[in-house]
Amino acid sequence: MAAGCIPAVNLINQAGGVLGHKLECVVADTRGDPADAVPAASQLLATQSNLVGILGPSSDEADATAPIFNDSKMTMMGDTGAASFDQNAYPYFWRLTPADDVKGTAMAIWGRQKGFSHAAAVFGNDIGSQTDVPTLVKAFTKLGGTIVSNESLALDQGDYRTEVARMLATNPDVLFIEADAQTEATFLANLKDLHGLIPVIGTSLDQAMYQAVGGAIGAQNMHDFYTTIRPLIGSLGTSTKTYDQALLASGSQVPKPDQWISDPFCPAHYDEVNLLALSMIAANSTTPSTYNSYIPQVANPGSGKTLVYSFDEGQKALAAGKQIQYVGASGFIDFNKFNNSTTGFEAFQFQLDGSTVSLGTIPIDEITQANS
Amino acid sequence: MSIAWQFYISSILVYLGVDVMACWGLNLQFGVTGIMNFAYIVFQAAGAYTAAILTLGPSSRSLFQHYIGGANLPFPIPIIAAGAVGALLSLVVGTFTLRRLRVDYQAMVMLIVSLIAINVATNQVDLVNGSAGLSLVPKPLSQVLNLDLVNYQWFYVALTAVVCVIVFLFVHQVTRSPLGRTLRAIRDNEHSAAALGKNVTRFRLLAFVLGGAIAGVSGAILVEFIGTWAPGSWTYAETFVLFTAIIVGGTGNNLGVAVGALLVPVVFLEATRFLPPIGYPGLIDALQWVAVGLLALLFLWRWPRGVIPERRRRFRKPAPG
Amino acid sequence: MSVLVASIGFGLISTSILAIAAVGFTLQFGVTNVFNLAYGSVMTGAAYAAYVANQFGVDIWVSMVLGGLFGAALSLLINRGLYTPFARHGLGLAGIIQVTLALGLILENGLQAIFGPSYHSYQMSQGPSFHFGSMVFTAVQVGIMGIALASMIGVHALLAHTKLGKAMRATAADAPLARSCGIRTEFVTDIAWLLSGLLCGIAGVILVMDLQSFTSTTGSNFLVPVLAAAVLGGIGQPYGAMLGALIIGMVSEVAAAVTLPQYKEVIAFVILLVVLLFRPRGILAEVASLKEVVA
Amino acid sequence: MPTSSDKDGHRPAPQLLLRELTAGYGGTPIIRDVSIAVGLGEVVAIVGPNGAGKSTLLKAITGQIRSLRGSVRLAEADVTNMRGDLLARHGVGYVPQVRDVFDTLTVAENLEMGAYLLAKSELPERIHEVLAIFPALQKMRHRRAGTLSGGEHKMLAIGRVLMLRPTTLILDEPTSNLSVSLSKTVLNDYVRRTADAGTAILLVEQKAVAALEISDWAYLMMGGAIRLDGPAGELLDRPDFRQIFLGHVAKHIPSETAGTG
Repeated sequence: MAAGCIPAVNLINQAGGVLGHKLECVVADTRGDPADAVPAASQLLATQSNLVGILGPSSDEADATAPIFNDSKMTMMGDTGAASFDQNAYPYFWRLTPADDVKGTAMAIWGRQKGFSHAAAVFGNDIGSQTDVPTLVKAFTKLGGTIVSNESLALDQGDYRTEVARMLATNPDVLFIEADAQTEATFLANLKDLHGLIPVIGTSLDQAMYQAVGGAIGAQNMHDFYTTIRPLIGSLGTSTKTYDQALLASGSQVPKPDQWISDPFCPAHYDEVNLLALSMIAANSTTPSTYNSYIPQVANPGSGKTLVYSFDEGQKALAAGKQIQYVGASGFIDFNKFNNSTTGFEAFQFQLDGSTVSLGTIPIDEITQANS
Repeated sequence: MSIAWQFYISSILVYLGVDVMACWGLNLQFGVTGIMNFAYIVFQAAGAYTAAILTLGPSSRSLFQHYIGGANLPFPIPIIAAGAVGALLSLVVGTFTLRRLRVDYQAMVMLIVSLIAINVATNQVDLVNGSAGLSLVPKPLSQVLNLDLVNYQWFYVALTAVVCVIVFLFVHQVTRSPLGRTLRAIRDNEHSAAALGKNVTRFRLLAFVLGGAIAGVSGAILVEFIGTWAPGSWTYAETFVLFTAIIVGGTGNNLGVAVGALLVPVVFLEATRFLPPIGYPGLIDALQWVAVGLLALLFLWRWPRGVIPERRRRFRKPAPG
Repeated sequence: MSVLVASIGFGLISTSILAIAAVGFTLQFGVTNVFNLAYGSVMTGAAYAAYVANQFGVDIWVSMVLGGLFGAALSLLINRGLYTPFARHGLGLAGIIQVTLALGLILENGLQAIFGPSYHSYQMSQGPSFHFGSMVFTAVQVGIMGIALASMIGVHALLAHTKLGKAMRATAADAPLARSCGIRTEFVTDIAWLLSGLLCGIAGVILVMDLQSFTSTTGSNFLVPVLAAAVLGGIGQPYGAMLGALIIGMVSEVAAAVTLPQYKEVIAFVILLVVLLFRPRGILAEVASLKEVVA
Repeated sequence: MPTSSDKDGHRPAPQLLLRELTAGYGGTPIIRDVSIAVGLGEVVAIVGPNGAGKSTLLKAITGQIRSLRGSVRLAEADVTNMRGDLLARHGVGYVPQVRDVFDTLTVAENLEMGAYLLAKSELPERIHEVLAIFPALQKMRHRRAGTLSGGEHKMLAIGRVLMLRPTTLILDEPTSNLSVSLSKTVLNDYVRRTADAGTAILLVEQKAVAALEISDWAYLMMGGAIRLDGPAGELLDRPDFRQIFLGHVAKHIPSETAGTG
């Protein structure tokens, strides 16, 4: 998260800050479960008197902390795909992270587009993974494919050989998979040893996942067999370049910044900071209760809007009295009435050095259609 | 005091109340009776899920979470029911595990029970919404009272305090009574207690069930406050924090245990929130567990009877004949 | 049907790893009565030790031996430096269990603090695959099964046919009596911890060789099946631990083949609970029960 | 060198010698100033009622608890507070009252453990010798000790301790849990014969009459101290002994009641 926040803050401060104020990133450790996140959130609110916005927290912590921030009228950029926010009712809660159930549909569409017809769906029984399954199954079937095997995995077992054998017995031509890093790595390693890999469509995104899965099956196999589906990144890429440069320049604050270059979450955090900052300028206020409603104004598409690719561009356009649309390093942003922004997905292939190359996109219209 | 600080402090006070209650319940089982219940957090979770489900409306109305039941019951029924479910589950587990098993076997069986419980809660998604857990649990009486946020927080602190007092009066009564003396006798020497004609298993089970009921209530108080509960928050490490609190405070002593609950889960763990972040995310968390482990070792070595030791009562043998 | 047959083959691999770990656990338990909940973290520690060696270019099988030696040294240190002093200090059985749990948390999180939360893998090849009917094994897995078999035969030979092994069994049965026979029970205890730690370390490394990716919690995630295998057979009974490993390993895999895979471990544990209901000391433990009754 | 005390009270030079031994738990003495001598070839009995401190005395001698004062000597060596395994190296054999064999080991393995300190080459000869004393053990060599009956159990326990060919043998109530006839066999056939072969035997017994019959010398212990001692054969007839000890146990003597108590 620091790898997204710090580059953004550096650029903003270099450009003069927000309405004369310098920004700073402060980390609050939520310790990974809802019960711990509650005091962490309220402590953050209490001890940071100049708090202007929140990035995160993720997964199940969001359910516990969103009401706290919302009731305190503090804008938060959620980092959760949980379906409980699909029809989010908290005005101060926003998310760029795509909903998990939408991701399932995107995986199904990509699988069918590549001509796979007999799919195995193997998902961990963890929080993020299971929400993908119903939409994946529904969409894949609707698009004419067959789910031949649908297994859920107990996490972190010593091996998954029998599960692999069960799956192989159904002769799938593609494997949809999502689980925690250890589980996915072990499952795929077992598959590799028992039979050899088959095409895999997964969501392995972050560094930990890549280390675990890539370490288990090898970089070459990752390249040959593994397609990862992740939120759409704008094809223009101007914002991404700006972000990458800022990230690499922040080496004194972010340890080993280059490891985050291909991480999909960091650009989103970078965008979130820029969105907050630009909406503050648009609202001419750093008070969340004032600027909060300006967020869609600086992000969503609209006729006559000027496209901006960085904070500095946006600030200047706003000063010139223009309406702006911020195009993020993580892609186009378009918030719906539930403050969710889902702009489609993109498929990526891993290169031998761990970086990714885009294979194509799955537009949001197609996803909505397949999901209906 | 600023509103944000009031918010933080009131949250911490609620957590303190929950931890104190949980520690009293565990103390009844472990401190007073000597049962190594490494699955304690499961009973807290059972209470939390019960309270959450009974407070939430029927499952069919929400698209994103699935659970059995959903009853829209008013306060305080969900909390009382949580205690009942904690007790009932303890009765079932205790009946199977407390008979004839040595303390180390019991410890292992409890670890297994907690693994099975987490597995079932995670895999039976229809039961309590699997690993995503339950969320958006309505806060009790919030509609009726119509308080603003901070005042509601203080109301909840008061509510927690009242429940704490009730639980305290209960555990105090139990530990002081002849029943409490019998439980201690069982802990100190099972065989001689048995020789005095006590049905050791039955008394153990009783302590286990009472402790389980308190665990359930503590879970209910917590879930009604934070509004969400997921399997990620009840691993055996969480139970270890409560064990450490009891050891630090004073095993077997209700007052000591309350002090332990203040010192370990609240002061010791909260204090680290104020540290500046170092290293990668999660490093402080890891070091914190190292510190809790060292704290437990330190007390077991240096002050095994805790900050406020249990008063050793002389145990008079019944007069012969 | 072929999945079922295959699952029996997979069960052999699971059993191999479990058996090494469970026999190691039970050896030291028999001699010192410490229910060592830090065992899983010591496995992880050994896995990291082998990882470090492997990173320096040491062959994985040599690294495994180094991991085993690390486990042996760490276990001896733990017993000499922590458990024995605590026991001498007058801490009871329940207190010692908490000491072991505390140590487990310290080790696990200490390893995380050192190596970070990310995943690591060994530099190794799984080698060619061998087919035996519906069963498939990689060369590494065959190696793992070979090591397990060799360990079990080694442990058996030691306990049944050597003076030291018999002295270990004698110490486990009755330490004061063993002492009165002239057996240096402290030395025997050290050997038991070394041996237990060696098996623990080897189990930790081969677990990771089989998983192919690991982190600081990998060993402790594996702890409960190990305890289950040890207890199922009758704790302190090496042959019981082997039997327990066979049952737990086979039941998990076969259960995954014929029922719901996500419950495979649960099914094995339920079997354990049922066994304990009828035989509270495990399958093979009927003789050792005098031990605690007579103080 | 006389190997046994004669009837006149001349006793051989002490092999095991306790001087003013004081010991107890947690700093509180249970036994006080106990002085006892056992010579080679002698059976020396310590008799006394329950709670007299006999078990504590044996624990102090065998290093299971620390003594607070006094000394234990073996021939010329000071073995006060010596660990059990080192005592065995000094030739002390000890048979506890209960848990006197390794239940999980076979009979043969039990005997082997008895000879733990001997070279492997001596083993066959020692086993042969012990089997000559207890031929019944031959048939049960491969049975687990835990499955033996009470008499077989004690036989094995004594057999095990004899494996080392101890110079000093300490027996803690070897006849408890045994029938009257079996007790006699154990005492007469095993204990007495072992002493006659030159071993110093310290025998702690509650069955005073039976014990005194085969002993050379006896000490009466009560309340943690030695109250009187003398040649075993005379002790039973001494009025002070009858008054102090047997008066406690039973009103009528010397019937076998005291012996089977």
